[in-house]
Amino acid sequence: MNLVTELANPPPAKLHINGVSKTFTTQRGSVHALDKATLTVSEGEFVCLVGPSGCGKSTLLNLIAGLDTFDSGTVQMDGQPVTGPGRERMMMFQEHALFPWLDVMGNVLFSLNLKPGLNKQEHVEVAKYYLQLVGLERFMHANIHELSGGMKQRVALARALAPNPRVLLMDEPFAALDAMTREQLYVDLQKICKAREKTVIFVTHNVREAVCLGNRVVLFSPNPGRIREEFIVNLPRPRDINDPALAGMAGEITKALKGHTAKPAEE
Amino acid sequence: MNLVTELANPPPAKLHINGVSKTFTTQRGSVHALDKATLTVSEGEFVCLVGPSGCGKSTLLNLIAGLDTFDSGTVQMDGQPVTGPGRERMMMFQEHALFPWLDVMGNVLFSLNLKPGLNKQEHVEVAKYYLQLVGLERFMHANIHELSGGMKQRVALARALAPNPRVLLMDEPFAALDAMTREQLYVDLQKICKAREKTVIFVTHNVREAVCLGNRVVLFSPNPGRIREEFIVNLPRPRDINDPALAGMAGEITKALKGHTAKPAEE
Amino acid sequence: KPAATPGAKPVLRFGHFPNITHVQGLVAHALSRQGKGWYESRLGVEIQWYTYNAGPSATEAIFARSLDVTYVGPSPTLNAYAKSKGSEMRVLAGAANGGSSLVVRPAANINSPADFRGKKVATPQLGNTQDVQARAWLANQGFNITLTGGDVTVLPIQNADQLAMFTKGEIDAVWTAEPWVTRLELEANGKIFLDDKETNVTLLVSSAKFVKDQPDLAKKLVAAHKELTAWIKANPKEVRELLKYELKAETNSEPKDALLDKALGRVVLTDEISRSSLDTMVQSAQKAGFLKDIPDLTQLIPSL
Amino acid sequence: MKRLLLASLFFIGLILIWHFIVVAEIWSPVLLPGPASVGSYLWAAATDGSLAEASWVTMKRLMIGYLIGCVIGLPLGMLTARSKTLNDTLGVLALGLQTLPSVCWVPLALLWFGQSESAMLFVVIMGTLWSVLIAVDNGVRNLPPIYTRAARTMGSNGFHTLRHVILPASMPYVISGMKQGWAFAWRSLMAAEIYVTLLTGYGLGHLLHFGRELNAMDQVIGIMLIIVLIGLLADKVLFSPWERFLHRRWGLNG
Amino acid sequence: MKRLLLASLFFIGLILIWHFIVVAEIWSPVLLPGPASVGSYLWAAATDGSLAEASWVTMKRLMIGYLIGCVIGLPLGMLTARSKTLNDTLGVLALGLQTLPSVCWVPLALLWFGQSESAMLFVVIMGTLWSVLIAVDNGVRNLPPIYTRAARTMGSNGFHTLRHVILPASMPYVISGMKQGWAFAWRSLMAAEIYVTLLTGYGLGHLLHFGRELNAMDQVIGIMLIIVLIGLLADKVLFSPWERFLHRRWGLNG
Ligand SMILES: Nc1ncnc2c1ncn2[C@@H]1O[C@H](COP(=O)(O)OP(=O)(O)OP(=O)(O)O)[C@@H](O)[C@H]1O
Ligand SMILES: Nc1ncnc2c1ncn2[C@@H]1O[C@H](COP(=O)(O)OP(=O)(O)OP(=O)(O)O)[C@@H](O)[C@H]1O
Ligand SMILES: [Mg+2]
Ligand SMILES: [Mg+2]
Repeated sequence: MNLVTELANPPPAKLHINGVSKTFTTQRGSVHALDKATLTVSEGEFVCLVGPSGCGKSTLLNLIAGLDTFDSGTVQMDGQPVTGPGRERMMMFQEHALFPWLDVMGNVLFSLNLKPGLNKQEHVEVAKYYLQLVGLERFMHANIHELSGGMKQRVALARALAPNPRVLLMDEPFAALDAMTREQLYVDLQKICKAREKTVIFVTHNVREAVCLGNRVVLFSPNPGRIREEFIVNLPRPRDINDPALAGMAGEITKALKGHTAKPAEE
Repeated sequence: MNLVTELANPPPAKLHINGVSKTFTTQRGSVHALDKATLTVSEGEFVCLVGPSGCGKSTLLNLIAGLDTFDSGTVQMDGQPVTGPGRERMMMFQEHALFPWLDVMGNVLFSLNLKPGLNKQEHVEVAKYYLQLVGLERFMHANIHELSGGMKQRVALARALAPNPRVLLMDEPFAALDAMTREQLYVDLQKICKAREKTVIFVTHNVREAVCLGNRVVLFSPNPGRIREEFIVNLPRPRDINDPALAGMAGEITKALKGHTAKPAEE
Repeated sequence: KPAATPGAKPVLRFGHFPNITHVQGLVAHALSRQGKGWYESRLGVEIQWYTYNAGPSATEAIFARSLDVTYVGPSPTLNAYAKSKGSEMRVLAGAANGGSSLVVRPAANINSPADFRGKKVATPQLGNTQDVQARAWLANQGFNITLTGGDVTVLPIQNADQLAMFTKGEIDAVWTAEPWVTRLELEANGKIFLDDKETNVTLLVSSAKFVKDQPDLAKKLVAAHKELTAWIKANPKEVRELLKYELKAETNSEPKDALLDKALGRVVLTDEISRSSLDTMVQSAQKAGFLKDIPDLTQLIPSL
Repeated sequence: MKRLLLASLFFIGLILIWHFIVVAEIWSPVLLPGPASVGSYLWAAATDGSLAEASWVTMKRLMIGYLIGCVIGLPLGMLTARSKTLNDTLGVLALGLQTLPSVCWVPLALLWFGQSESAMLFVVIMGTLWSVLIAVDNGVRNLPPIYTRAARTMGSNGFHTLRHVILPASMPYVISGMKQGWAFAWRSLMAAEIYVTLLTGYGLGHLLHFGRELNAMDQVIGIMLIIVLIGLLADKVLFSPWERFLHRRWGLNG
Repeated sequence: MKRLLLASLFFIGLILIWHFIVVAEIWSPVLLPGPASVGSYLWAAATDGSLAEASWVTMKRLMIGYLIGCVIGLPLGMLTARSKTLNDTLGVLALGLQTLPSVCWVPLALLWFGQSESAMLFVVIMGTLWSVLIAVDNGVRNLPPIYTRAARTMGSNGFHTLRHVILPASMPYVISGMKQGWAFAWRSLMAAEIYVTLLTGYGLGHLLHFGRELNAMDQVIGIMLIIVLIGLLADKVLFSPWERFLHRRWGLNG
């Protein structure tokens, strides 16, 4: 697609998370979801977050997106404190968060319409391109409730990618996808990130996925949610998920992950 | 837990799905979700379904559960046609389907309360046992909306396992879980199935997971949704997900899966 | 519904309006309040008094069997009699004649009946005696009157509102009964265009069931009513105090002496039933479109 | 088809039972006129035009008042849901006034506007406005926060979020709120018409009241039937299309 | 605390503006009595007990009628939502009767029950019953099917599903339906009390009507304030606890 590749290429951003803590208070007491998390993501870097269920990954993503307040610490983008959400930091939620009052096309167009500098015709073209990318061209006019679980996730992916944001925050975007579709999307996502130099923070439970996609893999441990360890992934790109070297590294990280959470998955 | 292991052990069931077809009709036309699916699951067998997104896996599970009607064919259990849902066929849905008006404990107790022959005290004991199994003892009295994505899935798992059904229908039950918790649950689920000779139909996108758990892996292809191929998994139990033999078989199945869906994940 | 407890006196449920044209009702009610019950002593019953603001409520109560006897105007009586095909209402005696007038607003420039064309005439209530009279009279002058319009608009408006709207000039004439005629004159400069002294304005009415089940009591009731009427005519001073006392008790406002005297002067007390007046009323109601066919009046006035 | 048949049979059955009760004279015909006499009243009122005119008068009052109420209430509801200050002031006021049956405004309305159309309009607006406001406020508050969160990360904010996310997302609530507003407006107008006579035209409420005054229960029941009919029709014309749309698009099985 | 202060300030401000408008005599004091005279009416009525008695009479009528309406309407609504036949018959009837403002029942009620408490009860029940029925029916229909599906695979069916799944799952709808039923009952009772005088006791509606009859606008406004107050109180006592529970348990930010 001509138009898509020609879209202006904004410089990638630098994220600075410094000593951020967050506690949820409920009737039954409080949950220390995030404890003094510190993380720096440089321009065009692809960082993967892994860690057991309930360790605060979604919470951290929400804070970076500017959607929630936190108790202490700072979150900065390009040296400026993040005060709220913005178009340059696009979030893909763990629950798909599609708008049920719009059809598939309408959902993808929603984010595009907010991007200045393109006309209606071009919007539709871009939207079609991304729907094709996720294999849902045929379902352009379907209602959201008529889609299968994986199809919803793919629409959400198209919606997040279409306006070409500088920062992508993705919360388990491929959890409900089959291996085939997933592998195709690994290839596509790597291509896109290379071409556009995007800064990506990517939450996943699949360590191999993390190694395949990330420049860096960050390990979380729960109770309270903490950043424990980081692995730099230096494998050459494009990477194939079935690459043995990649599998080896994934095994290593998995071992480390197990080490941090000695007790069997109790938070 | 004494009580739990002492629960009466009902004989596992034999499922017969014969030439079942199902078409959804929407305003934009009709989707042929399932085409002449034929599948026999014998007593105590663990069958895994894999296939690309939107190929009718959830649809088939719903039909077996007796929740939806189909256009043609028969679904039988123990030689009797399935006419509606029943306690002996427990379903775990792709969306967690927890009841927001009950807390975590209440949700697990819901299915237990419908099981005859136990008193209240025993119900609570059994529920606690399964919550411990999925690592959520501490969240017994939490409200559903306060849980993270993976935690909700684990509550749903506990709810499905607690009443010890003869047939378990599981729709991507581990999609939102981290590797650690997941591996622990592989071990537990295999143990439970061995002890109780359960008949299980298990939908997943993770081929290794399928090979690790299943006696048989059934491949679907989309458009229309069809059963394409079956693999018998003869590896000794208990199986470890990191076992190289297992990985090899998974690679084989993945190749077959790719063969059936030549076009890149377009349905 | 009050049921007679054994040993207690039978109960007679008696209704009237807090209007000057219901003098007998007001006086008897006042006497009951003061423990000198007129009907109680003569009939040997306990009287339960009910006050209504309008004819239909009273006839409704008779239909619903929650009232035995009431003072009420002839038009609602005839209407209820006709609607129930003669099965529910009985007229026992007359009570008052006259007391109703057509009052016009000076600024409306009404000097002859023809001047009413295009004007708005208010009556207290749809289908009540004055309303029927107004519609029939206007029809007799050659106007086309319908329920909701015509050459002259006849508007049912509550008395209190009439006074305010008359003052503001929103209506041109009012056909109503005392004390409102006098109040329109005194407070809003109304001019009396037509004064009616002959027509029955109040009757003593009972349910058919009452007459059928307790004919003796009905007979005694009529006698007591006649005696009361005579006593009222003979004792104007005492009556005036009783009226003031009763109106104060029921409406929370005491009428001024001037108003009371003037209004009482227009009401002619009687215990006669004027059959011709009733027939005229039937014809008027037909003319006004309220009665579709002529009711058979033979059962209306029972012979006691 | 079969459903329609069943419903028709049910109602024909009801009418027959009614008819036989009347014929059997279990109650006096004053208490319960038969379907025949109700029918003949309706026929007469339909042919002499008084029914059509009264319906028109009533509908005009209702429509104008309702529209004004919605046009004011909708944006105010959005505002009170989004602004804390407005919610603590206007919101509390609206809550109070919403609990006030709008027929209670009749005496003041008559005093302020005279026995005129404006008085009726005022009563209808008071019936609509607050309940639409509260419903919209509620709907906006009950939105799953995920929608606005998603929209905000896509760069939507301020008026854009209001127009493209909050309004459509709260649609199910807004429509049910507008339905409730309609019901209140309808109720208050009927009560007001039954209670006071207007110089400017007789509505259905007046016909009902006159039926009572003349002890003509056939008229009362006839007008009640017409009121039911208009209510059902309004529901079909005004709200059903929206509800069908929601049903299809959202997959709500309403 | 700050919110309370703001709201109080707002209302004190409103009262002050009202006061100054009256003092400035922009309108005649007949048209708009000042807060002082309304206050003195309320004080007098409160001390002579008439206010308390009228409130009690009204509340008694409302409560009894509302309870009966709910007790009948709730199970019927469940039934019509679950049975096709009942829905096509009783459901359609309920829909029709729900659109009928229940004040329209007043003439028939008076005729059938006399000018008595039963007539008032009848009107209040007619105001509650159908709207509760429809709301419950609607709530049950709008349930996400996943809940009943999940319950059924766990072996729940028939009455158990009704009691343990459908009823709690439709709670948000049922409560809003009961709230609406309350609003309708309240409105119809006020309209009925204003419209007809009852022999068995004067309610708030009667006091309002008498205020109008006597041109005592301070009484009218005073009673309106009391009506608002009772409405708010009922909301707080009857519905707020439920709504808070839903808020906490379901995470609805209502
Ligand atoms: N709204 C909330 N109210 C109360 N507690 C919350 C809330 N949201 C999250 N939590 C708690 O915060 C902790 C971290 O939650 P979070 O959703 O960030 O986990 P996560 O790492 O994304 O887990 P998962 O992989 O299962 O999605 C959990 O213990 C959860 O119970
Ligand atoms: N209620 C519905 N209305 C219309 N179409 C539907 C409905 N439910 C499912 N479908 C269609 O049926 C097909 C199969 O859906 P199904 O949910 O069974 O897929 P799946 O194999 O479970 O996919 P996934 O792995 O993404 O969950 C899809 O094309 C979907 O669009
Ligand atoms: Mg998460
Ligand atoms: Mg699925």
